[in-house]
Amino acid sequence: MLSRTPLTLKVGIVTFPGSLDDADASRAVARAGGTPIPLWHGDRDLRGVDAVILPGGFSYGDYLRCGAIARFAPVMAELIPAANAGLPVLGICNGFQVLCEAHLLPGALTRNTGLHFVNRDVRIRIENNRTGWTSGYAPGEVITVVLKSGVGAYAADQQTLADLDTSGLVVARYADGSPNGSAGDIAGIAGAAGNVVGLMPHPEHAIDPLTGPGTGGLKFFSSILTPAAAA
Amino acid sequence: MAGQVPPSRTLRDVAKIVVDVMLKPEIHDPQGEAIAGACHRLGFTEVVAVRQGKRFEVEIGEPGEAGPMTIRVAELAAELLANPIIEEFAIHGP
Amino acid sequence: MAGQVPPSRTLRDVAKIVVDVMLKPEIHDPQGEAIAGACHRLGFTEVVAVRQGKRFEVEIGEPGEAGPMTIRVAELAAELLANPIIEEFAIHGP
Amino acid sequence: MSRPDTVADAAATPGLRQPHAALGLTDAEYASIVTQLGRRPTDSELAIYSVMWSEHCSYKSSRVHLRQFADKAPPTTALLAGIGDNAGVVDVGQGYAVTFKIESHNHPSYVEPFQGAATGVGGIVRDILAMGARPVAVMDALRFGPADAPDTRRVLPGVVGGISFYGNCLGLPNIGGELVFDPCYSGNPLVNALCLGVMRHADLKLAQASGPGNKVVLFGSPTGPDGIGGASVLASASFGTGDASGERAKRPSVQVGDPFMEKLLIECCLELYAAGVVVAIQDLGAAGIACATTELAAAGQAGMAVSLDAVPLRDRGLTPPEILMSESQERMMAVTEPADLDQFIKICAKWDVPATVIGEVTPTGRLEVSWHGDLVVDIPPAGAADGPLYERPMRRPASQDVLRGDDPATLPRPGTGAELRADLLAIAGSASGADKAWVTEQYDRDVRGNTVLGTPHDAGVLRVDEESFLGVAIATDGNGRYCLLDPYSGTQLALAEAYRNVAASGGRPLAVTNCLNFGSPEDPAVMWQFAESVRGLADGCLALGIPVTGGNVSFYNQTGAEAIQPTPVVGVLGVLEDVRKRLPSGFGAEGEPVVLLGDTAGEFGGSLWAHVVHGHLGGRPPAVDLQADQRLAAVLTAGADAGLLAAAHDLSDGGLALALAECCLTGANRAAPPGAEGGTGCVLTLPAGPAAADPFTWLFSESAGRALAVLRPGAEAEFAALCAEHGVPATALGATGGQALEVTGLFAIPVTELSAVHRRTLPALFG
Ligand SMILES: Nc1ncnc2c1ncn2[C@@H]1O[C@H](COP(=O)(O)OP(=O)(O)O)[C@@H](O)[C@H]1O
Ligand SMILES: [Mg+2]
Repeated sequence: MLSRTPLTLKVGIVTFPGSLDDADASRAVARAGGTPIPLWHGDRDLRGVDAVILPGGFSYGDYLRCGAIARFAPVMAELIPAANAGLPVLGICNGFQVLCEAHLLPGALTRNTGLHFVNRDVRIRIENNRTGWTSGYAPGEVITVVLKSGVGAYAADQQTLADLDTSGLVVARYADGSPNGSAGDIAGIAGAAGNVVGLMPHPEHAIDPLTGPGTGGLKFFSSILTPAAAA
Repeated sequence: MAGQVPPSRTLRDVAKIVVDVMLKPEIHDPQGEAIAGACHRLGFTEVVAVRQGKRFEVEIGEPGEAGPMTIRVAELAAELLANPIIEEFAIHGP
Repeated sequence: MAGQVPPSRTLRDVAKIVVDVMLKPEIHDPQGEAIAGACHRLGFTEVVAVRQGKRFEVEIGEPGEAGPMTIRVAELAAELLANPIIEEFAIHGP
Repeated sequence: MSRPDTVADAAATPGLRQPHAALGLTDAEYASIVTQLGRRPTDSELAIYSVMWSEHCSYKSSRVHLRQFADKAPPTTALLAGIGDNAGVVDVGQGYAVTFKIESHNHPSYVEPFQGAATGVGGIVRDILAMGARPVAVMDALRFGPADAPDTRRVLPGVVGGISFYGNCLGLPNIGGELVFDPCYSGNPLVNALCLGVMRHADLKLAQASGPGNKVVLFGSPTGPDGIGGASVLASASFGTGDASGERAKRPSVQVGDPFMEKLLIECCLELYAAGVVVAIQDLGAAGIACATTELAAAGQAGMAVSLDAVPLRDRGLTPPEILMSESQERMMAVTEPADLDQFIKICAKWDVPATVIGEVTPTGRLEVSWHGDLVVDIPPAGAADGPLYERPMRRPASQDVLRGDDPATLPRPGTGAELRADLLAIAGSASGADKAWVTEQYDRDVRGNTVLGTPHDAGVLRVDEESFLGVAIATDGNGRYCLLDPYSGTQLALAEAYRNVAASGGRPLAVTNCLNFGSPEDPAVMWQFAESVRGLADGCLALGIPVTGGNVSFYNQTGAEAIQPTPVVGVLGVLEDVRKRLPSGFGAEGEPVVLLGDTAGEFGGSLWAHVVHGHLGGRPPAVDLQADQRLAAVLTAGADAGLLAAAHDLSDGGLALALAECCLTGANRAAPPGAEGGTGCVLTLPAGPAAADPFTWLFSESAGRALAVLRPGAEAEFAALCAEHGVPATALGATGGQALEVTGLFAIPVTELSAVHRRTLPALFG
C-alpha cells in the first residue's frame, strides 16, 4: 500500500539585513506544522514557497524610515508581483512597515504617541477572520500577543480609514485601546484582495506559555496551512 | 556597505542639495507636540506649535547640466527620502 | 517657507521660524551613510554622500520686535532642539 | 600634511621633548618606555603606550587587588576561559558554554547620555562576540542622581533611550538590570551594561595572534576621528601650533553608535566562525587598533606587521597616531590563514561588512606599523600590553567610625498599622523602590523567543536549548549604601543578593562577573574601599564556591573631590537543567501558601526604609552569612526541581514589605500581567516571635539570606521537611488570594492602590 506523505506547506521567511524576529517566525511556522524556508533579501528568488512572512526587526537599521530601504531589496522585486497575484504575505511589525512602504498595504506606520519604544503584552481582537492568516480565529476572538515597537501607530487619511472599515479590511484592533496612538486602534490590516496582511504586534511571540503570554498567536501560522487559505 | 568611504574630494564638481521632509499638516506629529510642551515647561511660553521633520544634505556629482541633477534629486526624494502617504518634501540648492 | 504668515498685528500674529539641526561634520552619521548606500543600490550612483539632520518648524508668537524673537529661538535651539555636544544648528525666518 | 614621526626620526632625535604628561603618562612611566625601547618613542608609539597604560586598559591601580580572584578561586571545572580573556566562559552542560561580562560606560553617558549608553551596549556585545559566542541577551545596571533633579531628567531618558535604541536594534532581549537613585550619583551616573552569549564548547575563540604569514583583517565600520581626544593633543603638540591645533581640538570625543552595522558584524562573525576561517579575533573597543594589535600580538607571543595605509578611513586627514587611537565603533580585527582569506572576505561581503587586510603575523616578536612606507611603530607588544603596576596608598577614613556609629536604632519607627501602611507605600512609591516599567518597557524583552523570565522577576531566565530545555539564569545587584558603611560586607551582600536572585528563579549559581565603580584611586580612602570590596568579593566567591570569571573596573567616578558611594555591581550566572521548572517572582493562583525563609533580625543600617523615610544613612549593613545563603539556595533550587514551589522572591532593599508588594504586582508569567491594575493579593499574619521581632522589624528589616517561597497547595509538609533537612528557618505567613495585601490586624492595601502608588512614580517624573 502506498503511504501518502502529507505535503507540508512551505512558508518563506525573508531575512533583510537587520531582521531580528526571523528565527521566531520560523519557529512559529514549524510549531504550527509548516515548513519554514529562509529567503535572503539579496536573492530575486522566492524558492517556490506557498506563503511569505516578512518578520520583525530593524531592516537596514530602520534608518531613514522603517521599512523604506528594505522595500527596494532584490527579493521584494519578486515578492511584490507575487503578492499582487495572490501569494499570501504576512508582515509583522517591521514587515508591516515594509508592506506599507512597498504600497502593498495602504497607509503608513508612524511614531508612537508616547515617543518611546513600547514592549508590552496587549490584547487584540480579530476583526476579520476571512484572510488566509486569520481563518482559524473566531470572529471577534480576543488574543494576547506581544507589542514591541517604537513606530507602531497606524496612520492613513480619512478616506482610507473609512474604506478599510467599510470593506472589513481591518484585521485586528487593540482590545483595550491603542497603546501607541494607532488610528482607530488598528493593530493590523489586509490589502483589498485579502492575501496581504500587516500586523504590528507579534503573534510569533505568543505560541508558547513558557516564552510568551500564551498560545494566542499560533493560529496566524496554522490558518495559512489549511488548503483553502493557501489556494 | 557601499558609499561609506567617499571618493576623493579633490574633484570640485560635487554639489550639495538640501531636501526638507515634513509630515503632512494633517498627520499627527507627537514629537513636535512633545517639543512644544517642553518649550512651555522651559519658559518659552510664546511657542505656539512645533513640527519636526527631516533635513537631508545630499552631496551629488554633476552628471550634466543643473537641470537633470535637480530632477534626479526630486526623483530620489519622491522615491526614497519621503513617504508621499504621510510626508511632503521641498528641495533647495545647489 | 518663510513669510507665509502676514505681518499684521492681529490675534494671528504668529511667525514660523525654521531651525535646522545637523550633526557636526566630524561626527559619524551612520544613518546618512546607510541612505547613501541605498541610493547607490537604487541606481542613484551620482550620490556621493548623504547626511541626515532634523528640521523644526517653530510657530512662535511675537512678544515685541523681531530681534528678541530670533534670540529667543536661538536660545531654544541651543537649549532644547540641538545637542551642542554633537550637533550644530541654523535658524531661518521669519 | 606633516610628515609623521618615524622610528628613524626617533633614533635621530633622542632629546626631542614629547607631550607625555598631556597624554596622562607620568615622568616615571615615560622613562620606562624609553628604557623598553632603548630610544624615545615615536608619537605613534607614545599614543599606543598612553592608551595601553591608561587606567582603563592596564588596570594599573587595581591589578594587585584583582589577583585575589585567581588566588582565592574556588576549585571548579566549569571554567573554559577566565580572567584575562575578553570574557569568562562557563560550561553549562550538554556541550554548551555561556560567556558573560559587565562593563561600565559611565563617563561617556554623562557627557552624551544617548550615544554614551548606546555605545556602552555595543562595546560589551563585541566583547562577547569575540569569544566565539552568539550574544543572546543584555542587562543594564543604572544609577542616577535624585530622580527629581533636573540633570537626572536630562541624563536618564537619554541613557535609557540609548540602551533601548542599540539593544533593540541588535535584536538582543533585555532581561534585567537595576535602577537606583541617590544624590551621590549626581554628575556621575553609572551605566553598566552586561551581555550574555552562548556557544558550543568547540566554538571558543581566543584573542591570540599566531602563525607567521597569517593575515590580519580589519572589518566593520571605517575608521573616523571618534574618541581620539588624547591623540589630538599629541598631534597638535608634535606637529606644531596655530591652525593645526585649533583644528585638532575639534576632534569629537563622542562616539556615535551604529547598531545596524553591529548586527551585521554579529551575523558576519558567526558565519566566519562556522566556516572555520578565524584563527584569532579581537573586538576594537577603547583605544581601537592600537589596543587590538598590541593585545593580539602579545597574547599570541608573536609579532605583527601592519600598514596603516590599508585602514579604510572616514576622514582622510587622520594622522597615524589618530588612526591607532580612534575609537570608532563597530569594528573587529581577526587573524586568518592566507588560504582562507578569500572565503573570509566573501562572507564579509555577503553581510555588507567592509573588510580589509591591514597586515600579517610575523615571527619577529615586534609590533611594526608603517605609514607611507615609513616605520612609525616598532615595539615589543608584551611590554606595551602589560603596563605598570601600582600599589596605591590606602587608608580607612576616620569618617568611617562616625558613619558606623550613627545607628538607625535611634530613628522614630512606625508603630500602628496605619503608620506601617504609610511607610510601606512610601517605599513602594519611592523612586528606587518603584516599578521600573517606564524604563523596561522601552526594551525588547522577547526577541529571539527564548526569554522565560525577564523584568520584573528576580533573575532573567533564558532557554538555551529548545529540545532539552537547558537554560541559564542571571541577575545583577549592588548596593552603594551598604558598601559605604562597610565595603567588605557590602560587596558580599551584593554577591549574596545576586546569588539568591538566581536561586529564587530556580537556577543553580555557577559563576560571577563584576563591575567595580569607585572614585579616584589616587584618594587613599577610595583605594581602601576598593581593596576591601575586592577582598570581600574574592572571599565571598570562595565561600559560595563560584569563581569570578571576569569584570571591569571603573575609577574616577566622582564630582570634584566627592566620590560616589563605592558601587560594585555583581552579576551571578546560574544554570537550569529544565527551564520549565523556573520560578517566577509573583503571586499567580489564589490559595498558595506563603512562607518566609531565613532569619529576621532588626537590621536597618543602609536600609531603604531609613533612606526613604528619614533620609538617613549610617550604622552597620546587615550581617552576612554566606553559609546560610548557600543553604537557602539549596532549598530553593531543590524545591523548584521537586515541583514544590509555585514562585519565589528574594528579600533585599525594602525588606519583607516591599517584597510582598512586588509579589502582589508581578504575575506568574515571564512578564507583569497585562493592564496596569493586574495583581493578586495575599492574607498574612506576622508571627509573634522571636522576641526581637515586632511588626516593624518583620516588615522593614533588611536581614540578608531571606526569601519568600510560594508553595504549591499540598506541598507544605514536603517543603517543611526540605527546609528542616537543610537547616533553613521557615515561617508560614499565610496564603495568596484576594484583592489586597493584607497583614492581619495591621493593615490591608488594595492591590489597585498598591499598583497605582508603585507604578505612577517614574511616569510622573519622566513622562
Ligand atoms: N535598568 C533596568 N533594566 C532592565 N531591568 C531592570 C532595570 N532595573 C530594574 N530592572 C528589573 O526590575 C526588576 C526589579 O528590580 P529590583 O527592584 O532591583 O529587584 P531586586 O531588588 O528584587 O533585585 C528586576 O527584574 C530587575 O531585573
Ligand atoms: Mg536587586
